[in-house]
Formats: sequence, C-alpha cells, structure tokens
Amino acid sequence: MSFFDTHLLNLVVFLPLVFAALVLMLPAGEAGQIRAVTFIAMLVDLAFGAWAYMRFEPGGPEFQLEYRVHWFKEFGLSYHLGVDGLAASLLLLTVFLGPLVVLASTTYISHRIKEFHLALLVLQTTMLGALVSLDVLLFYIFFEAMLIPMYLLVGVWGAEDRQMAAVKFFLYTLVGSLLMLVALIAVYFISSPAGARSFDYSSMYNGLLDANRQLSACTAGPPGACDSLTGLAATLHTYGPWLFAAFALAFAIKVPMWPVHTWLPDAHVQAPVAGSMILAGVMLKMGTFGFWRYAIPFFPVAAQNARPFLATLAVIGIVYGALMCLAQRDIKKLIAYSSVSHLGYCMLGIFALTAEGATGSAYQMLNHGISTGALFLLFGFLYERRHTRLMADFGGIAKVMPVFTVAFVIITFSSVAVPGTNGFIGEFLVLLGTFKSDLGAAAGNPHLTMVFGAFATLGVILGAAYMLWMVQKVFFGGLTHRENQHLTDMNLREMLTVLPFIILVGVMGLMPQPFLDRIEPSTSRFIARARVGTPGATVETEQVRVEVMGLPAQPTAAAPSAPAPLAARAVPSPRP
Amino acid sequence: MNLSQFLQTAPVAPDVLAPSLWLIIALPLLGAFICGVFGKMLGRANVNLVACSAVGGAFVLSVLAFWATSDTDPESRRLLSFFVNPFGTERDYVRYALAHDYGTWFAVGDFRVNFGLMVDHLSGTLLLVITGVGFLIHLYSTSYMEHDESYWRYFAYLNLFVAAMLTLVLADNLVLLFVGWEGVGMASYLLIGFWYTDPAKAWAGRKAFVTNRIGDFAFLIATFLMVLLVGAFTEQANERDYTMANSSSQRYSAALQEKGTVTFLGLQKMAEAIPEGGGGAVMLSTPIAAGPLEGYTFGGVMTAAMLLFLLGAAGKSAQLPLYVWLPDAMAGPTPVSALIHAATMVTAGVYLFSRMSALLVLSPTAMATVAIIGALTSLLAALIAFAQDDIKKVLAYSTVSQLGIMFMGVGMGVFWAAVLHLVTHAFFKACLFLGAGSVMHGNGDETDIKKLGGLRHEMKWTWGTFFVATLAITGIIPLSGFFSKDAIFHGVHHNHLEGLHWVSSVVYYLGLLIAACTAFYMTRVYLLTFEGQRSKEAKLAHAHESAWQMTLPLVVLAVLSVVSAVYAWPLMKAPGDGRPQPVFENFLSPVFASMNRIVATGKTVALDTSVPAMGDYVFAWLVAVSGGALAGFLYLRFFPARAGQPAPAFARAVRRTAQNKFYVDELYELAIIRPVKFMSFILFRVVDALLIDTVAVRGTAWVTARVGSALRYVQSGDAQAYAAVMALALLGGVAYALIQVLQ
Amino acid sequence: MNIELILFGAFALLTLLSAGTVIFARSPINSAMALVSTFFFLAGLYVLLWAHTVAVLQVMVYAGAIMVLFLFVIMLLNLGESPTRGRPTLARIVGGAATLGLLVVLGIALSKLPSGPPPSLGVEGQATFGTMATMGQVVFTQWLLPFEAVSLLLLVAMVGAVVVAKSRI
Amino acid sequence: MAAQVVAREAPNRPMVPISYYLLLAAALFCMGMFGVMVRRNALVIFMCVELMLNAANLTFLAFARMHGDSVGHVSAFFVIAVAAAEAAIGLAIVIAVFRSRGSVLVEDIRTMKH
Repeated sequence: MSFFDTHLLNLVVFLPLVFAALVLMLPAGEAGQIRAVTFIAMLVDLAFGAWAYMRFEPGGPEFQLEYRVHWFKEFGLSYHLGVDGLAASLLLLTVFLGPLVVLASTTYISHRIKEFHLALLVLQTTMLGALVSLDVLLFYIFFEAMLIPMYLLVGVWGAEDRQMAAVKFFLYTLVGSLLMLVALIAVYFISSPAGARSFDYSSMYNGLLDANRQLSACTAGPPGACDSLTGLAATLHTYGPWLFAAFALAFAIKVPMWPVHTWLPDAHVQAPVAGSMILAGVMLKMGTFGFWRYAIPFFPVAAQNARPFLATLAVIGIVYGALMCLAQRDIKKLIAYSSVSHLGYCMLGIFALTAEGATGSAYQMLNHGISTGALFLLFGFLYERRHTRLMADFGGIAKVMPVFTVAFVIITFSSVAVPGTNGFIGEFLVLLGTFKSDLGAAAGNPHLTMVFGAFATLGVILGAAYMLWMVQKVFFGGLTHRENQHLTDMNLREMLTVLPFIILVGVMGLMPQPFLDRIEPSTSRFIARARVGTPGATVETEQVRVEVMGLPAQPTAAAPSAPAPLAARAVPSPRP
Repeated sequence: MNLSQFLQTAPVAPDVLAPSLWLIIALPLLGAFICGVFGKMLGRANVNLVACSAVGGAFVLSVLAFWATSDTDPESRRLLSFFVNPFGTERDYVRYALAHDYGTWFAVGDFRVNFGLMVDHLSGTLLLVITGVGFLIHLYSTSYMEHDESYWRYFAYLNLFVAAMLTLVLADNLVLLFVGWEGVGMASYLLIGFWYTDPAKAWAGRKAFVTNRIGDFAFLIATFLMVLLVGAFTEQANERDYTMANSSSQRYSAALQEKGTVTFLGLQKMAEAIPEGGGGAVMLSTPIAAGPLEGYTFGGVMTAAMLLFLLGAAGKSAQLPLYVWLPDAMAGPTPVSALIHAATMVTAGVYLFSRMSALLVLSPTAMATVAIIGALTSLLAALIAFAQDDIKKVLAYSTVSQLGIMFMGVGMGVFWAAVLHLVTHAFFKACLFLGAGSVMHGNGDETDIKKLGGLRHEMKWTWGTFFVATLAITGIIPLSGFFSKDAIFHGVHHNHLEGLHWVSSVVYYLGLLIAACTAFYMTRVYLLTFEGQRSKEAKLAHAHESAWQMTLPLVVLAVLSVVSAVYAWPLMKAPGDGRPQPVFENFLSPVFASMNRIVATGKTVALDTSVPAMGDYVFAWLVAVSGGALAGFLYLRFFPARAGQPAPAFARAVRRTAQNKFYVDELYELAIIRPVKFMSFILFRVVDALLIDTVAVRGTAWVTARVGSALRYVQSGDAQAYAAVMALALLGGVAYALIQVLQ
Repeated sequence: MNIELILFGAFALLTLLSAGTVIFARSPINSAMALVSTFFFLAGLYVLLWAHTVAVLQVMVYAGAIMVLFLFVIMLLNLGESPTRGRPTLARIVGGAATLGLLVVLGIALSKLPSGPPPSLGVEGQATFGTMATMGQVVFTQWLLPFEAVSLLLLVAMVGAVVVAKSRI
Repeated sequence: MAAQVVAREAPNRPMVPISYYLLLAAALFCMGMFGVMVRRNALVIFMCVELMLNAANLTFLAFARMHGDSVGHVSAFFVIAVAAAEAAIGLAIVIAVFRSRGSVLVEDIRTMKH
C-alpha cells in the first residue's frame, strides 16, 4: 500500500471540507467563483472516489483501503476508515451525484449562494464519512452530522413551508438515531469486558459473535433452552431484541419504511432540487446500509425473529407507496412516494437473505439513487420554469420541450424497471431472491414466500401505472395552459447535467456485472452473518468474523504517567 | 443442382454466421438511434433511407441465418448447422439450429443470464416475418407519413420496435426473451401514443402498457417458479431421469452453471426428464422436497407456471381477460397497427408457447385452459366485430379473433399449425391493415365504413389486394388462410387431452362458429368499403390511389398470402413412417421433436398426425362461404332494400351492445380501476394523512409541548428552591449508598 | 490523653463555633469575621494532619486574600443589619431539614468507620510528607497540566470579575 | 539528622483517628450547606459555600494523611485556587446585581432579566 492508497479514503472524505474552507474565504458576492470552486471540488472528489472504487478488489479482504489511528484510546475509540463492496458502491454513487448536484443548482439557488455551497460540501463530507467509517461511534457522528446541512438545505432554500418540513425531517430522524445511540453504548459495554472495550466495528461484532452463535444454537433446542444461558448470551437473549429494535427503528426511519415514512414526502416536496437529489440519492441509502452493516449482523437472532415482520412492512411499503402515488396531485410528492416503494424493494431484498435478493437490493440502492435522483433533477428544471408542482398545471409539455421529454421518459422507463435499463436488474434480482428465500418458513409456513413475492411483484404493475399516468398528465395532451406555451427546452448545461444519468441507466442496465462483482463479496458475507441467527445455524466463526487491520503501535502522546509511590522517590536531604 | 440442394447450401456457413447474429438486432437499433438523435437534421429522405435500409439489412441477415439453419455438406449430405446441446450428453446435437453465446449479462449466486441468441426453424420463420413484413411496412410508411413533421420520431420508434421484437425471437433464455417482451410493449406504448397531443391517443398508449404490465407481472412470477422448479429438479433428480432426457447430471449442472437457469434448452431437458411413466426419481406427481414450494408436486407447479405464462401471453397477445388494450391501440398510425398489432408483437404469446411446447404439453389442464381462453376470446371478438363501423376497429377485433384461433391450436397441441397461421395471418392481416391505411390515406383519413363505399373503381390496387386478403382471412380455397385455419381446426378436432376429452370437440365447434362469423364481418367490411355506391357523407368526392411505396407492399403481401398456402399442403414424407406430412409440420419437426418425445412417454396428449380429408376441407369451406354469403345477402340485398325503415327494437339493442363491446371496458373500469383509485385515495387521506401524520406524529409533538408547558411552573427561579432540591437529592443518594454499604 | 488529642478537640470545637457564628450572625461583617477565625482554626487542624504547606496557603490565601475581598465588597455595598432568616418558605424548610438529615446520615456512616490511629509515616515520610518540596515535586511533574490550567482559570476569573463588576457594561 | 527525625516523631500513641477529622468535615459541610439553605444574603451564602469548600479540603487532607500520599495536598491546593476564582467572580456578580437591583437578597433575584 503506497502512501496514496493509505490516505485515499481520507482524501475522498475530507476533500470537500478542505474546499469548503476555500469557499469560506471567497467573498459572498462572487457567486460564479463559489460555484466554480465547489464544482471543481466535487469533480476532484469524483476522481478520487472513482479511483477508490477501481482500487477495490472484489476478491480481496472484506475491508480495503483501511486507515486507522488512535482516537480517545481511553474509550477504545479509533479513527478507522475502510470500505467493503457495498460501501464502495454507495461511495461511488455519492461522489457521482456531487458535481451534478452543483450543476443542477446553478440557477435554482439565487440567494445565500455561499452558504448553500458550504452546506453542500459539508454534507458531502459527512455522507462519505458515514459510508467509510469502520468505527461505530465515528459512523454515528457522521450519521448525525449529516442531518445538519440537510436541515439547512431544506429549511433555508426550500419551498413555501420549508420550516415545517425541515423540523419534521430533523426530529423524525433524530428520534430514531438517539435510540440507536443508547443501543450503541449498550453494545459497547456488553460486547467486551472492561478494559478491552472498543467502539470498533470488528471488535463489537466479534465480541457479540460467540454469544450469538450460542443463542441461535439454543433457539433450535426445546422451548426454554435459552433460559439456561449465561453471560453475554443471556444478556443478548434478554435485551438483544430491544437493542435490535433501537437500531432497526433508527434505520427504518431513515430508509424510510412504512409506517415511519411520512417525513419523506414533506421533506422532498419542500427541499430544493439539490436537497431532493441528495436525499433520494444517498441519504435514504444510509438506512438500508445501516441494516446491512450494523443492525442485522449485530443481532442476527433478533433480526431472524423480526424478519417476517420487517419483510411484511417492506412489502406493504412497496404496494402502499405505489398506491399513494396514484392519489397524488403533486409531482414531487409522487416521486417521493415512489421512493418509498423502491426502497421497499431494497429492504425486501435484504430480508430475503438470499444471494440474489441481497445483491439485487444493493443494486437497487444504486438504481434508485440514479433514477429517482434524475427524476428530481428533471422536475427541478421544470419547477424553475413554472414554479408549480401540480400536475394539473402542466400538460402537453412535450410539444415545447421535446428533449426534456425524451430524457424524462427514459428515466421513467428506468424507474418502472423496463428491461435493458438499470432498474430491471435490481428489481428482478430482488424479486427472484424473494421467491427463492425462506421468508415463508421464517413466518411459519414455507408457502408464504409466494405471497410475499406475489405482492412485491404487484409493484411492477402499479409502478407502471402511476409513472406513466404522471408522464401523460405532464407531457402529453394539448397545451392547455398559456404559461406553458413558451417554456424553453433544456439548455446545454441542463443537458450536460442529465446526460450522465441517462448514460448510466443504459450502462448499468446492459453491463451490470462489473458493479455486481464488487457487491457480491459483501453480499455473501452479509448473508453468512445474518444466517448466524437462524435457529441451529452451523456457521463457522472464521467464516463470519470481521478481520480489520490492527491499531498502530502506542503513539508517544503526552499522556499522564502513573504516579510513582512515595517511598520509591529519592529522599531530598533537607539540609546538607 | 435441384431446389433442395440449392436450399441446403447456405451462402454463409453457419459457423461463420453464428457469431454475428447480434447484427440482426443491432442494425435496427442503430437505425433507431440515428433516426432518433440526428433525424431532425438528416431530413426526411435520409431518415427514410436509414430506417428502411436498417430493416432491409436485418432482413438480408435473417435470410442468411435462416438459410444457414439447413446448411448441409454437399458431399457427405451431412447437416452442418447443429451444435451440441450443452444440457445433453456429448453427442446430443441440436439440429437445424445455430446459436451463439455472447457471455454473461448478469450472474448472481447460482443464477445467471447470458446474452445467448439462437436461430432454429421456429425463430428463423419469425425472423423472416418480422424483418420482411417489417421492411414492407417501413417502405409503406415512407409514403404514409409524408405529411407528418415528426416522421423521424416515428421511424426511430419503428426501428426500435423491430429491434425489440427480434430480441424476443432470438433470445435463447426466458429473461432475454423478457427484454424483447417488454421492449415491444414499450415501443408500442410510444407508437400508439405517437400523436400525443390528442389525450385519448396518449391514454390508449398508457392503457396498452399497463395492461401488458399485468401480463408481465404473471410472466415474471412464472419465470421465478421455473427457477425454483429447476432448482428442485437438480436437487431430486437421479441419473435415471437424466438418461431419460438423454443427459447426465454433471453435464446438466455444468450447463446450468455456464448457460444459466432459464435457458430454453435446459427447460426442455427438464421437461423431457419428468413426465409420468419415465420411472425416474422425479415425475409429475413427485412432491417437491424442500424450499418455498415444499409439498407441491412438479406437475402442479408446472401447471401453475403455465397458467401464469398464459396470463402473460394474454396480455401481450390480447386474449381474455386482457384483450381490451388492442382495439384502443388503433389510435396509432395505421402502419403501426399493421406491424405491431397484427403481424408481429401480438403473436408473441403464440411464439412463447411454441418455444416452450415441451413444458406446455406436460400439463393438460394448462393446455385446455389455453385452448378455451383462445376460443372464447375469438368468439367474443368476432361478435364485437359485427357491429363496429370503424374499419380499423373491425380489423383489430378480427386480429384478436385470429389470435384466439392460434391459441386454440397451441392449446390443443397443433403447434406447427398455430405457427403457420401466425405466418399467414401476418401476411393477410398486414395486407388488410395497410389496405385500410391506403383507404384512409386516399379518403382524408376517413375510417367509418358507413361513409366510404364504391372505392373499387377509384382505388384499383388497394381494392384488389384487399379483396385477396379478405378471401384469405375468410378462408376460401385455395388461399393460405383457409389451409392454416383448417389445419388448426383439424388438429383441435382430433387431438385429445389426457382426461379432458370434451375440450377438443367443444373448442372445435366453437371454432367453426368463429369461422362463420369471421367470414361474415370481413365480407361486411369489404362490401361496405369497396362495393356499392360512394356514400353521401364521404369527406372527399373522389378518392385517389396511393403512391407505389404504398401499393407495392400491398401487392407483395397479397401474393404472399396466396402462395404461403403451399406450406400447409402434405407434400412431404414423415421421417418415421412414410405417411404424407404437411410441409410446415415437417419443417418445424426439429423444433417440436422434444415435445413429441414427451408426449410419447408422458401420454398427456394424444396427438393425431393425420392430414385432413377432402370432406373436412369441403365442410370448412361451406362454413366460411355460408357466413360470407349471409353477409353478402344482408348488405347487398336486404338492408339497401329497406333503407330508411327503422330496425326492430331487439336488433337495435343487440347492435348497441355489440357496438359497445359488451361493456367490458366499463366493467373493468367499475370493478378494478375505480376501486384501486378509490382505495389509494382513502389510504392517503386516512392512513397517511390522518392516522400516521396527524395522530401519531403531530400527536407526539402536541403531548410533548403540553408536558413542557406544565413543567414550566417548577422553574420558579428561586435559587434556594433549587438548592433545596439538590440537597434532597444528595441526602437521598448518600442514604441509599449507606444502606447499600450496611447491607 | 495526649497533647495532639487536646489540640484537635480544641480546634474542632472552635471551628464549629465560629462556623455557627458565620451562619447565624445578623450582619455580614460578623459572619465574615467569624469565617476568618474558622479558617485559622482549620489551618491548625491541617497542621495536625501533617499538611504544613496547605495550612500556610490556607492562612495566606483564604484568611488573607479572599476574606479581604469579602470585606471590601461588604463595605462597598455597605449592607446594614439584615434579618438572619427570611420568611420560612417551603424551600428553606425542606432544605434545612434535608441538610440536617444529611448530617445524621453522614454521622452514622462515619461512625461505622474503624477508628484506629492512622499509619505512621515512617522516618523519611516524616522528613518529607507535606513539605513544600514534595508538593512542588508532585505539582510540577505529574500535575503540571492541571496546574497551568488553574493559572489560566485564575486569569480568566480576574478578567471576568473586572468585566462583570464594571459599572457600565 | 536522625536525631532530628526522632525529635519530630511524636512519641505518644495513640494519635487522633482519621474518622474524627472526617466527622468534623461532615459537620462543617452540613453547617455550610445549612447556611446556603436558609440565609437570604447572597454574600453570606458565599461565605457558607467557602465553609463547604473547606470541609472538602479537610477531608482531602485527612485522607492524604491516612494514605501518606501527597496528592491529597495537591487537590486541596487546587481547591483553594478554584475557591479564589469563584469568590472573585461571585462577588463581582453580587456587585453587578446590587447595582441593577439595589439588593443582595436571593429572593429578589429570581428572574434573569428585569
């Protein structure tokens, strides 16, 4: 590992922050310069991020490009970065969205330009940090810090009643994550004996692993077999479900799963185009990512018990979100609810615990980031021109904005998962995984799997129904409104902003394998770890234990050395 | 060298051609790209050139590929176009076929999908139809769309459609086929809504896509069931099963690893391994041991999958209960109706079942359902067609009806006849549609046949071709339609499904009724349009004949719909016993070989391979003629005679019902669409807005605020009060600690 | 009965007495004076505890600097006589009661302690324990950082006091 | 030197038990606390606080003596320093409050602004 590789992730994460400092020095009046600098920052970050993605070797160790130094070693904290396949993919998605978000807001944001771009850069850093941090507390810090810039984006640059939406978004997400913090600290204390305690992902997971295996072993046994457990296993048996619930709630709100999704439509509707893009593109994935990385591996047994319930919620989310879309009059709300539906697929794929399902879910995360991000982006352009979100105010736009229409329709097809677009791969794999899964068995009757699958597949119909309905209302028919008759088509900048999305839609639809290859190793590991929870699981410890680089040698910091006993000290003679 | 030798020496050797099969798809795709992106700047002539040459090129390649499928070495007379079936033993060859695998599309876990293309006689035939008819229709369109300013969009879509359709046909596995399956749906969505400024047309496009999506929903589930089935099969099968299918376990699993789970060849092998009486570990009645399908039998799951495929096919091929989109699809330009909604896309269902014939014949129940659905659809559509006055609507319903006939054939196991009818139908129905288009073109886009008439003298070419095509579809000797339809009816009549013997006769007599109806309404359309006097309400005083780009395809198609009758003639000798065999059956026998093997072992269907006797021909002919004659009598003598007199009430009632398509659309609107919309609205208002958001979320906030304002009064601001509290706390803490220590 | 015990008893008694005066004296001046004497007696106790340096500091800093500060303030505000206890509000009653309760509890707790004599310091211990040298050694090696922090704190306090007490803020 | 050591050694056993000191400290602390509770004059309250601090100091030193570890002394030293700071700021505040309200009685100082 060269120096560059060692610090690659640091670079990717903190580069936006460095540029933020640069932007801070620029005079607030220089809008152009500020935009340019931010854009360059995002581009450079994209370059590094892509490089990191390339450097990630699917066949290699689980976590790569690791970087680890001491940080509050009294509490067993360490500043520890590293990416696995999923994190790398989401990291790529994040850095990919960065420059486009800046481009998209060029004319959209007209006041407090400097602050806006500062918020964007800080947000980028926090999101990337949350993705790559391997120290759970570090993750939590980034995870929470993310809220602040996003809160500002919605609350300052949002639409008419932005305040309400921002506060709702903030509190909603905070509730869950505070519970998670409590659970986190609990895990910190139980996972390892005093002195050996650490917030590091590996030590936390490995600390819980044996107890989890005992627990799953005894769940296979006769009822009440688990009451004879001792030590950590007993603790997990009693409190594991609650800890899992705390984690799950935090991430479920972030995803969002039904029924804690109601912050999403408001936040999306009120947020500026950049906010919507990032929210849909990356932030929602933090929830699924959290389930994948923390909630389920830490408490496989509890997760196993909650699986049917959560899978049901996911399926409800798919159908319910789609039905909601049919009831909307507001385009942004519709897109937001479609996110609920799509994220339902991601969650279902995760809970299916099959290679197809989990990989498809991860892929669906990327797809959703691209297609929904692009939808928000495109609608942002329309909103800039017309300043209304109601479908009724549009109609026949295709006549005056042909290029825009083409782009929108392509993205729509990607969103309704027409084969050949990226959406299809993810959705197909998730559904296939669901059908192959043992969800039904976990729910009591193997055949229930079919029910899960069938209801999830309903989303395929409804998805087409609502998206095309919206497309027709907005683009087709006669130009009834006078305001719409002189709309201008997309200009060069806007085309350049949309083009990457469209290219990716095609590329990820026709050549998904390079992406899947990077996801797959972490999929298999995730499934193995989740399988620890299945009653009577026979998972080898070596197979699932998390291996990370150790801490560097003791640093020579000015830490107080222990006081020597009096007697040991040389006695100064009072007088010669 | 004689004809057969000429046909058996391909200009391009199969092994040379196979790797470039992708070009067949790529050419139209490229054309679509060029027309779509640069069309506007290229100008009309260039766009026409690009579009037509793209499809023309695809046609040439298809001919070469088709030719190559029967390429034989002139000396050793040994067939060159075959390849080893990866799922079979080393010497299990797939004959009369060439295939090429372009590597992984996506592979996860033990599931894999490859870009694998295959041309055998079945897909080869469809290749020719698609590209050939497609080319003619492109040519036709160059003139038909000459006044439309967004012609480039049109040709882009059309090329896109051709590409998708070719993918559907060339795919060697279910998922890749699904790409084409949805692709054609997408293209037809775009083309139906081509004149999007008219909300009704855009709405029709959406209706088509969503209805198709319902089918795709079933298709997907069926695909997943297939995956599960293959998994269970590989778990439970023993060597005996594999040897029955002329394969071996390691070969089979290796092929699954390498080629993917849902390859047609693999599914065929599985089908060959599991019929009853084979005596292997896996039979139709064997319950599945583990997994989500635990406890169900292989046969049961197969039936379920096939029924789901039927629903999918019903969506694409406009069968009950999903046929409603097709008549509305006539909103698109007429050539589109000819290509997509008559010749190619709507026949995808028939192709699917022929492709999976080996699986279908495992389940008599599914076959019976297919046949009955086909018959009912066909009859319903024919009845509706009686009362339609829009020429395109009539043709649309007749398409639905003809597709129903094909489904009857598929369902009763006469796959070859169904495919033959598919081909002939493509010819004469395309001819009819294009003729209708030419009529509209020449009469100011008038589509109401009541307002046409007497065109015979003004549009000679159109009239002639339309006349021929009408005869063909009506089923008049010696045109193609007669033979293909009769081949189906004959097979339907003489094949018998295991345990469901009543089906064949029921379907057969329904078929005869349908034939009569078809003759009736087609004759009606023809007479009202071309014969008699020109109507008073005609838009133009005099119609004008169309340009050669439009008439040439008409002529070609008319000729084809005559000569393609040859395929149904029993000129060949059956490979086994020397009995006479229709050309097309003989020609498709390699495709349906495994199907026949399964039937031989499984006895699920009693296939009858006799050829129709002269008596059958005469009978069928009489049926058709009687229908036509009745129509002729009514519309030439009866109605003109009593013009002006009101028709009796019951007649008007019947007519109105038929005209309103038996209110099926209204029924769906009432039974499905409204409830769903209503439910979504209620859910949004009640659950989302009220329960979750207001009660749960805002409720929490409200409670918090109340509690806060209640606790405010504790904050008196008196420092000593706070101190007192602290003191109490200290006291409590210390006391507690003391107690703890003392105990 | 040895001298140390006598000294302890005397100092303790006087400490408590003057402390009581601090609490119950009517005028602040008296309280302040009583507090000074408390400090002196405490210093004596410190000496008995072998903590010479702290005793010295006690006298210098507390009795010297801090009390002078108090007296200055009292005079600056020239507060006259003030009633010892105001109206016995609920808070005061509760607080007082709690305090007495605390006293009782602590008494019980401490009375449970083994009342043996403290260990002998040993020879060199007696030579060094509590001397300026030892304290200096400890303070300036392992407690250096806190020491500097305290110095900073004092500086801040000084500045803060000036700012807060300035007539026009 | 040895002679000196002998001279400094108090020969007469037994000495005062540490618990006495602790008891005294407790009493002192409680008295200070009582004062804080009942007095109205902010200045006097301050003085009571000083009393409490001293009680704490006494405890520190007692324990230091008990363990023969001079860290206790250091702590006491720091406590004194902090007490000085506290007194300075506290008294400054008292002056400021007196300026603004003309009273140093705690019950007159209930609201932050006025």
